[in-house]
Amino acid sequence: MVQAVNNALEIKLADDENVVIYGEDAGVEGGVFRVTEGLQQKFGEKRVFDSPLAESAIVGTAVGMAIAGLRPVVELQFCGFVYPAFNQIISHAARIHNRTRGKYKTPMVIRFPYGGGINALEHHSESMESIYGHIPGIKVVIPSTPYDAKGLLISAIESDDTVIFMEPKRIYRAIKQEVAEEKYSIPIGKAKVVSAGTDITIVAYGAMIREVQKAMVMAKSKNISVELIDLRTIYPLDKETIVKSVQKTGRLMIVTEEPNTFGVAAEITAIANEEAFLYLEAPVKRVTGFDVIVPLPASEHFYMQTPEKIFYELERVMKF
Amino acid sequence: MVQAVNNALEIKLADDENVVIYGEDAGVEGGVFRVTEGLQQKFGEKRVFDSPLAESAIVGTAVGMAIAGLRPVVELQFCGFVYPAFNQIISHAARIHNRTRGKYKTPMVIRFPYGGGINALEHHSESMESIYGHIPGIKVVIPSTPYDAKGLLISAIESDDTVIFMEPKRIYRAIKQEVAEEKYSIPIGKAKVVSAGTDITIVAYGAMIREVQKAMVMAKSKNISVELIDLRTIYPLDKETIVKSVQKTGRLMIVTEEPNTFGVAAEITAIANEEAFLYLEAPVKRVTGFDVIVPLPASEHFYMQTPEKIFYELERVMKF
Amino acid sequence: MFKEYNPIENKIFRIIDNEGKVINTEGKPAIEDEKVLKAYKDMLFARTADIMAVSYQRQGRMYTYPPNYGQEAVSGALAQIMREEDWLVPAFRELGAWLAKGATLKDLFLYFKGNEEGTAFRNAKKLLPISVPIASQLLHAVGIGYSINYKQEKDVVFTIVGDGGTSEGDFHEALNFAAVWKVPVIFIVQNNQFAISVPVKKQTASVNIAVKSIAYGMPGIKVDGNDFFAMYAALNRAQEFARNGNGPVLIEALTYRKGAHTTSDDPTKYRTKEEEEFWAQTDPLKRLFLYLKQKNLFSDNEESELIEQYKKEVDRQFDEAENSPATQLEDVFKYMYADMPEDLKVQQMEYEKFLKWKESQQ
Amino acid sequence: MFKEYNPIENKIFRIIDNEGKVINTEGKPAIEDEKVLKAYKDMLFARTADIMAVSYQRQGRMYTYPPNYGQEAVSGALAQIMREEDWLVPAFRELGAWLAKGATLKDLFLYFKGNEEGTAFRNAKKLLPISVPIASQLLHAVGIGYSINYKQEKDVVFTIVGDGGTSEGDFHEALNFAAVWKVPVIFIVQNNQFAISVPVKKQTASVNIAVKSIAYGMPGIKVDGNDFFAMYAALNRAQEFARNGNGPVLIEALTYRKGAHTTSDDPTKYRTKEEEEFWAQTDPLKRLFLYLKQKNLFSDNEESELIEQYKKEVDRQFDEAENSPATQLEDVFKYMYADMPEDLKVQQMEYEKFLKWKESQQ
Ligand SMILES: Cc1ncc(C[n+]2csc(CCOP(=O)(O)OP(=O)(O)O)c2C)c(N)n1
Ligand SMILES: Cc1ncc(C[n+]2csc(CCOP(=O)(O)OP(=O)(O)O)c2C)c(N)n1
Ligand SMILES: [Mg+2]
Ligand SMILES: [Mg+2]
Repeated sequence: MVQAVNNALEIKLADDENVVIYGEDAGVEGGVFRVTEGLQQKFGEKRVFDSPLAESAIVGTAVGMAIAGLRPVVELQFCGFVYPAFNQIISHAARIHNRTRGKYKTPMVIRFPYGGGINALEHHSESMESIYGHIPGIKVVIPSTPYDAKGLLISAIESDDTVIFMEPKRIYRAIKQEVAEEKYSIPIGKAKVVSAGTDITIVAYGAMIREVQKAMVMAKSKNISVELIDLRTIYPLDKETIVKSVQKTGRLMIVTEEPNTFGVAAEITAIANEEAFLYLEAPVKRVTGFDVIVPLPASEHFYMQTPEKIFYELERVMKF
Repeated sequence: MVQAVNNALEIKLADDENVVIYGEDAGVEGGVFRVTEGLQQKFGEKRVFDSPLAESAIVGTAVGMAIAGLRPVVELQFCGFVYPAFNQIISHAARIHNRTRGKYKTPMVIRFPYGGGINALEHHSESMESIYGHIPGIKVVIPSTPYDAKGLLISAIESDDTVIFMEPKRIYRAIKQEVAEEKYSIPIGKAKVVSAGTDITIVAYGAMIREVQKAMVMAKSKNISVELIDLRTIYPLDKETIVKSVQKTGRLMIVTEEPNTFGVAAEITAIANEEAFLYLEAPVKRVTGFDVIVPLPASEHFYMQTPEKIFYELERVMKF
Repeated sequence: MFKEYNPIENKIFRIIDNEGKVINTEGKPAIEDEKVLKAYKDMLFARTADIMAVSYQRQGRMYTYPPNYGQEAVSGALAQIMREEDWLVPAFRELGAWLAKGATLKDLFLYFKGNEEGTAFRNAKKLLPISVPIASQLLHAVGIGYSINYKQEKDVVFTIVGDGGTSEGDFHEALNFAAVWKVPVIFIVQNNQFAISVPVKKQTASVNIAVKSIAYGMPGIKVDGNDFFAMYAALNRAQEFARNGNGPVLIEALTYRKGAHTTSDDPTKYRTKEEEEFWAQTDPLKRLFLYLKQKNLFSDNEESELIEQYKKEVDRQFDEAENSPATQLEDVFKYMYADMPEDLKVQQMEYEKFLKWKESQQ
Repeated sequence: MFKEYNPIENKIFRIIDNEGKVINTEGKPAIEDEKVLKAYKDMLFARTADIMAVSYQRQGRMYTYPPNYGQEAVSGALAQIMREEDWLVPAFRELGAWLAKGATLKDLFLYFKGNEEGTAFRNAKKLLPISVPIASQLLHAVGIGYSINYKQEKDVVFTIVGDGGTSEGDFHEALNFAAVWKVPVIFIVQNNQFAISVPVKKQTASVNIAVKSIAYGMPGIKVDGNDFFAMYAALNRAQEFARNGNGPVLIEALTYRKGAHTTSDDPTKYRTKEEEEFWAQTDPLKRLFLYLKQKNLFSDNEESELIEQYKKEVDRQFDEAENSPATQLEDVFKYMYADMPEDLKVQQMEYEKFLKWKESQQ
């Protein structure tokens, strides 16, 4: 996925001279995960560069650049270090378009890796997508494959809205996939039916897709047919795809890495309840993190959803 | 409610010499809403004081004070101005206890007014409780009456956990209620059945309670019997009270001021779905704000829930 | 100029005294009398509008308003300095500067009447909207500055913040980024000595605010913000400095908020009559008026006449704002995104159903 | 001292040269030889542990580790200065200082092995945990400082941040609050010249970091951070200053991170061999060793013996950490709140059911 993101950035840098990329260590070093590696060498220091260590400034200056006509793509180092920029995101990146009645736009992308499962220390494993999804005025995208990462990031950069682009770092290098060299895009706001099924719908995204797929192997051996939906975009949510599927299967499970309460899974439960109430044959099941801080690696295995755990929950839903 | 909050602060200042109160304009002026009025005069500048204009510092220094044994109660001026402090809240106020395995506690309260309906300009009307509720490690309290405000705030100050105390400024001076002079407390984490009913459960909190009560007058004229639950605490959520009620009435509606998607109402829907699935006779209804920035006063009436709107939605749920 | 008025020595740059007499001929900028007169008139217009705004608010015809009373020379000088190609990134207390960049009083009245249409400043170019979250706008100015360098343009960005705003982290980050990136941004701190009720001595322990520039390696200067000429000269120099690729400048404009913080504030709670009287002596309009009068460029009569004329204009624009069409439901949704999510359309439609029902009930 | 080494002149406070010769006898602090020797031994212990930590990590026995290599004099001096009643509010690269405050290597190894038990520093008093979100810890130090004044205690707070950390808004807010509140907090910037790959000249345009103190009205001094004596003297003076109610001090400790940022970083990407060689000359242990040797207080032999002894101790504590009991499910929940919500108990119970099921599947 690192490669695919790098490729999308390179394509857009070549494509559009208004695109600039910056962040802590994003220039010379190519970022802590080497996602922007080689781009400064190719496009020069004016277009790909290191910034001082200050997240509020990184996002706040991007707002200014976007207003002035550039298309900044900024990198923040981890989901856990976005918070100093929270005010700039919610008070400005999300609002300039509305506040100026469309006179100024903020075509900017805020990229950062998120999620657990990489044996990282505190503040380096969190998933906080529902917080961003709750903020009116921004869009929130999470890819689950290299192919999607490229297509979605290109759409994000081309979007005239502020897009939060969260990268599941656990699968940065774990999923191998051939990705076309040329430019293509995947629309923001559309979920994808990864595999069709008839007994139960599972909604997931990011690194959880792979875990669910592993659980599906176990399910298959028990003759449970799962329809897997990759959300791809956290906001705007593709209700239609979810609802259609639930109307067909009658059962729904959502798998995320977030803390449970007030998370993405609650919203999807509410959608199913609102739009597929009469079709539901069992309570919607949320398979999510505990309401705790993601533990350090020695205990993280308790927190993260594993194929086994997903299968266990799935069976329980099927037995209802 | 202003009086009640002031009274709770005064009681705790007198009670416990470790309690200190500060914030922008919180000292000499007594705060922009005069909630801390008179306290500096009574308790001196060391205990009730003005701070420089910097929210991150206000919360961050409170974390330090709490670690060192004080019980800071800080005031931030509006819900829309909490964001600069977001990092200190999520990365420290919520985590010091866990990070030190209980060695250090953060007995601190972060108070701020929230909500619309007071004809305020941008950034002065928002309700973002679900974001705080989603953060593991803190508790989030919202009173709906002067009586509750006093009792809950006293509990919050006495709590050894970090408590976010959101005050519905719309009813700061709108609800008149005799409040006992003496000290009393109301437990955090317990919802209150405001009025019993049999046809439908409505869950609300803060300023929305009063609106629902007005809608209930209309409902009564149509012979709809409403059970109204005041959540009082956003996290930890009192599932038991909600579920019990829904099991009785079979119908549930949630009324909040928040943007809809990923809001508190989604969580409560998910709870009802999980724990009262077989009792639900109609889809749970979310009556919330749009997914937009709270409009300025000239358009705010479109955004805020009114008794009429609540009644309209209620009737639709009853007709399902 | 920046060397001579090294802020570490806490000197203040001043050209005329409280009676409008030139006390620093050397430093006096070369402006034609005509331009000075125009500046005065603009400041007078701003003051007239400002006073009337407060009274509209008192009449319950606007929701709130942050008075500029006593601080007009800062915006007044800036109004003369800004070129069309320069950007203004404002806070919320620079009426004269907004007007100079093309905002109308009608826009502002709409805004303070709670109508979003007023936030757009639709016909103003290179003017950002009013920014309420303190100090956050400074970073936008720096981003715009980067874009100017990137496109090799010669524009300059002027951005404004209050003394209270200097305590926010964003102030620090903005000045630091600006200096590291060497962007053409002039940071103007309107030090009106209060952040609502909090005096500047409770805001910072530094000798003054201009001295903070040292922390970022940029020039800084403390200027008498109630002295039109001093502000003009300092801004002029800073503009030249920035345009020539030397990077940002910090200007502390020492002034005094004669009015309330906003119309819901009562300053008698936190300041004394003596203090107010002291500062009344330094009133920027009074000083410039005396200057002009001494030079026979302007008279009391002309002033009274102008004020009458201005009042009519202000009233006219206020009426226009008051008679603007009511906002519509779609205004709440329309501008949330460049590309609107389906869901918002549904929310709007659902609400329309409610409105129909409501109508049907009457 | 603070006046003499006014940071605006970019002077640096230094006592011994690269060969361990005293070049500033006047400034040299009065410490007994014995104490200097102890300091050296502590630094040697820290270096030994540090080098071994890197190798444990390479062996895959720890997840990550931020090396202190080359920066030991900062923590080494601090270790001698801090009294029992003083607080230490650390960042994440001050091994020697943590140890001095009562953290054990075992704690640290547990931490970097991903075991939360290591974050608590259970037996250390007045030591905050490692703080990862850059610069955010400085505000905690200021809060503690307020509490010290409030309780009329005589403690001092030492807090540490990197050069990169000076760009964060929290750095600014912390220093500003500290000066306004006049709290006894010593801010130590470990200027090791890099924030991961970003050199300090891309971090700020100011002449140095100490000069930033001027923005807050507090004394600041730039110190050779690889010179134990200079660090000792500066910290000593700052401690005295703060204890006597004069408020905070900013100390810039100029040093160099000889190792990688963390074990997942490769410094050859962003710095040259020449640069590394230049700084190798200034190595703090080398300098202090030469000083001691010249005074016949210490020898190569003693050093080698000590290192062997230290290695055993480090290995012992590492073994202890490695043989610590595995974490339990309840450890994930137990400390989230002082008063645990019902819901967390339910989540734990539900998970236990899953674990039972899982067992039953085998
Ligand atoms: C982040 C933030 N915190 C608090 C407020 C509330 N508030 C509005 S104006 C103000 C004082 C501003 O003082 P100063 O910067 O000196 O500007 P002045 O009002 O004097 O022009 C405050 C605290 C805000 N708007 N934004
Ligand atoms: C708020 C925040 N942003 C980013 C990071 C990621 N990060 C960890 S260390 C580091 C560099 C710190 O540099 P400096 O302050 O100079 O300290 P040093 O590592 O040199 O000791 C960064 C960017 C972080 N931990 N916190
Ligand atoms: Mg001010
Ligand atoms: Mg560094």
